[in-house]
Amino acid sequence: MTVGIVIVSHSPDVAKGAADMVRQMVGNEVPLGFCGGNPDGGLGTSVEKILAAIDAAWSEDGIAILVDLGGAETNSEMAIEMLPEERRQKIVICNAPVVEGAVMAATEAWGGGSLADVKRTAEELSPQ
Amino acid sequence: MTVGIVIVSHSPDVAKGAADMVRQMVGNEVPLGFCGGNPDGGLGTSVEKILAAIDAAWSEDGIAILVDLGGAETNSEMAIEMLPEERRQKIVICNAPVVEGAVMAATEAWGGGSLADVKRTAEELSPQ
Amino acid sequence: MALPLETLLDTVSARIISAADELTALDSAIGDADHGLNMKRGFEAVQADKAGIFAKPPGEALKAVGMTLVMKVGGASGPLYGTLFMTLGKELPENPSVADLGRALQASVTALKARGKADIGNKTMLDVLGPVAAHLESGSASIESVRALATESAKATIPMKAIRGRASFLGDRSIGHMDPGARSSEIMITAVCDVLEGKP
Amino acid sequence: MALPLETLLDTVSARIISAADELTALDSAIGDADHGLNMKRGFEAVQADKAGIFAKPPGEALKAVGMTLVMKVGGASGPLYGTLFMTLGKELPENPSVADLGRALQASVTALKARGKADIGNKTMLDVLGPVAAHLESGSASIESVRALATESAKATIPMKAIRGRASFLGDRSIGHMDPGARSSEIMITAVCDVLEGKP
Ligand SMILES: Nc1ncnc2c1ncn2[C@@H]1O[C@H](COP(=O)(O)OP(=O)(O)O)[C@@H](O)[C@H]1O
Ligand SMILES: Nc1ncnc2c1ncn2[C@@H]1O[C@H](COP(=O)(O)OP(=O)(O)O)[C@@H](O)[C@H]1O
Ligand SMILES: [Mg+2]
Ligand SMILES: [Mg+2]
Ligand SMILES: [Mg+2]
Ligand SMILES: [Mg+2]
Repeated sequence: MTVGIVIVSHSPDVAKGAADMVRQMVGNEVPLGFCGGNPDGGLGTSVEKILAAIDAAWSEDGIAILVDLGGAETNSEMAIEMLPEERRQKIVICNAPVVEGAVMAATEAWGGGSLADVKRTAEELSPQ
Repeated sequence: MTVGIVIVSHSPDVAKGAADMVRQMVGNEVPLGFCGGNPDGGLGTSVEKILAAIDAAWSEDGIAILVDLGGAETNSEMAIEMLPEERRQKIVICNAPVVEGAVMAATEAWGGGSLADVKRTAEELSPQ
Repeated sequence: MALPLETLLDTVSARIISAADELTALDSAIGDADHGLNMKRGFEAVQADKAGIFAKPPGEALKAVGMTLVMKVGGASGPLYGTLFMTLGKELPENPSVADLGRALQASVTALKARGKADIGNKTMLDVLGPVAAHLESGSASIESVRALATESAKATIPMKAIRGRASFLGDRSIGHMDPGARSSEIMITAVCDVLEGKP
Repeated sequence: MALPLETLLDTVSARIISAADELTALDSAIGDADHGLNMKRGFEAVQADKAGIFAKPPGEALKAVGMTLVMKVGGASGPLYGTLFMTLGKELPENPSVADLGRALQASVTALKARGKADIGNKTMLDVLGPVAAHLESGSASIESVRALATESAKATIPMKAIRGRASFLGDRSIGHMDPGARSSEIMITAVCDVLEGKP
């Protein structure tokens, strides 16, 4: 069992840096996708990029998405709704900070935690 | 009254991206410093870089530091202790996520909040 | 009435695109200074896609507009306005009465509330779209009254405290500024009124 | 006894630097795979700075070692070991007895607990440094017993659940692995024992 992790930030740099931190912690054993920036590359988020990141991290054990602020969440929800039902039900958005939550979630996923475990870990252990 | 904001991440990319997000929200009116990476530039933090970031963001109204994980906090505390007493007492480390907390803290600082207001805003409003 | 969809869309697009700086300035006061840029990106993409969009029947065309906004806007307003257009496309009958317009807009408002986890009074686009939908549904709406209500509702966001979106980070300091999304909604509704009145 | 500070520091540095891969591997299992890299960076900087460090009297030299570690390690272990050396520099008298060594190390452990907001039993370097300090203070310590205790204490972190540091993110899964900081502490203490026994 290895849940995949998706990082969605307004900033491409934040997304990349958080992904580096995840990789440092769990290596390549956890499926990971990340994206940041609006469709033009400026600060914002893009449904298309989010869909690609979900695809890159896809795991049948589920996907935990970490987002930063408002639009990242709304756009991630929109992206999820565009997926077929059998994928949709395997994706959760964590109510956790994007960087700290991604590291926590990935650590739990690496240890073999279920999607619910991964979400709970990100939401509980992250600094408030 | 404008409190300064300092962002300390293990990742130079996260620090830069979070700073971009802060700038997008509050422009150049809030003193801002940021750093990431160990003394060699790899993932980690550096007391020297933290001291430089505090210096860059210095405001007599105070400095709120946002950190990501463990070592970023320990190294920030160490950096603060190395400063003269009159600076030290004007610096707080927020118990808040680095990206979301930085945006929240900077927004409050921009609005003229005190150091205590800035810290409280970052800690209360940030997703948990 | 048969809706002149293409003219409506062209006018809405043109008005939003030329108001981009104003919308961005509003967002700069209480947000991240990108609402105009976002909306411009979205409606430019809609215009670029016009041939594909109007190859479809009206309902599908509206859904395609919504999908383009979802994919291109890049801010919270993308999924929100996208949901608005997609719901309109689903709900509007072929030759809608004013009451049909009201019902469809009301359905959009409901979908938008769910999408944004928001409600009327939160200082968002909902504070324009909600009252206008209710007014259309009431049966007593005229083009004049709709236009006036949209303008008045956008203005009414000025004293509100933001509860949703970036402006909510400002807390009480969000008071005293018009919500950028409320203003873009006002612009779109005004554009529709102007077209229906024959003055685009 | 007069401490052969320079030999001690050279041996500690050499042992840590040559154990870098092992320490990183331990950190890879329950952390971010950088403890060896961090410690190597720190002690290479100490070695590079040796002339400056040993131009100072012993207490100041130890403080300078601590400061170099603080500035160069780049991980949580930097301020922690930095605090250890700085406290030793402050607390150690000129020609310390074994009890003096114990008292100074105990003071370092206290400072380290405060710095890390940690305690004995959290699966950290404290689980080696704490017992060794207590044993030295007890008055019954021999080089042999100190060395054995350090090794045993590092091993005793294997069944512990991490409460502090990165390994705490793993929760129960941190059980079954030796703490990298406990191992680096064991290596340093063993190095000191070896030097004092005349076999560096
Ligand atoms: N959760 C929400 N519910 C309803 N409307 C919202 C919400 N978040 C933002 N809005 C609307 O979107 C507008 C901001 O859009 P925009 O600036 O394009 O996106 P972003 O906030 O992601 O930068 C706001 O002025 C508000 O009207
Ligand atoms: N809060 C703490 N209190 C005490 N020791 C700690 C703490 N955090 C980490 N450590 C020690 O530091 C070691 C990790 O050091 P290192 O890998 O160099 O730093 P980082 O954890 O920042 O990557 C751990 O194995 C543990 O012994
Ligand atoms: Mg905006
Ligand atoms: Mg935005
Ligand atoms: Mg480490
Ligand atoms: Mg590290």
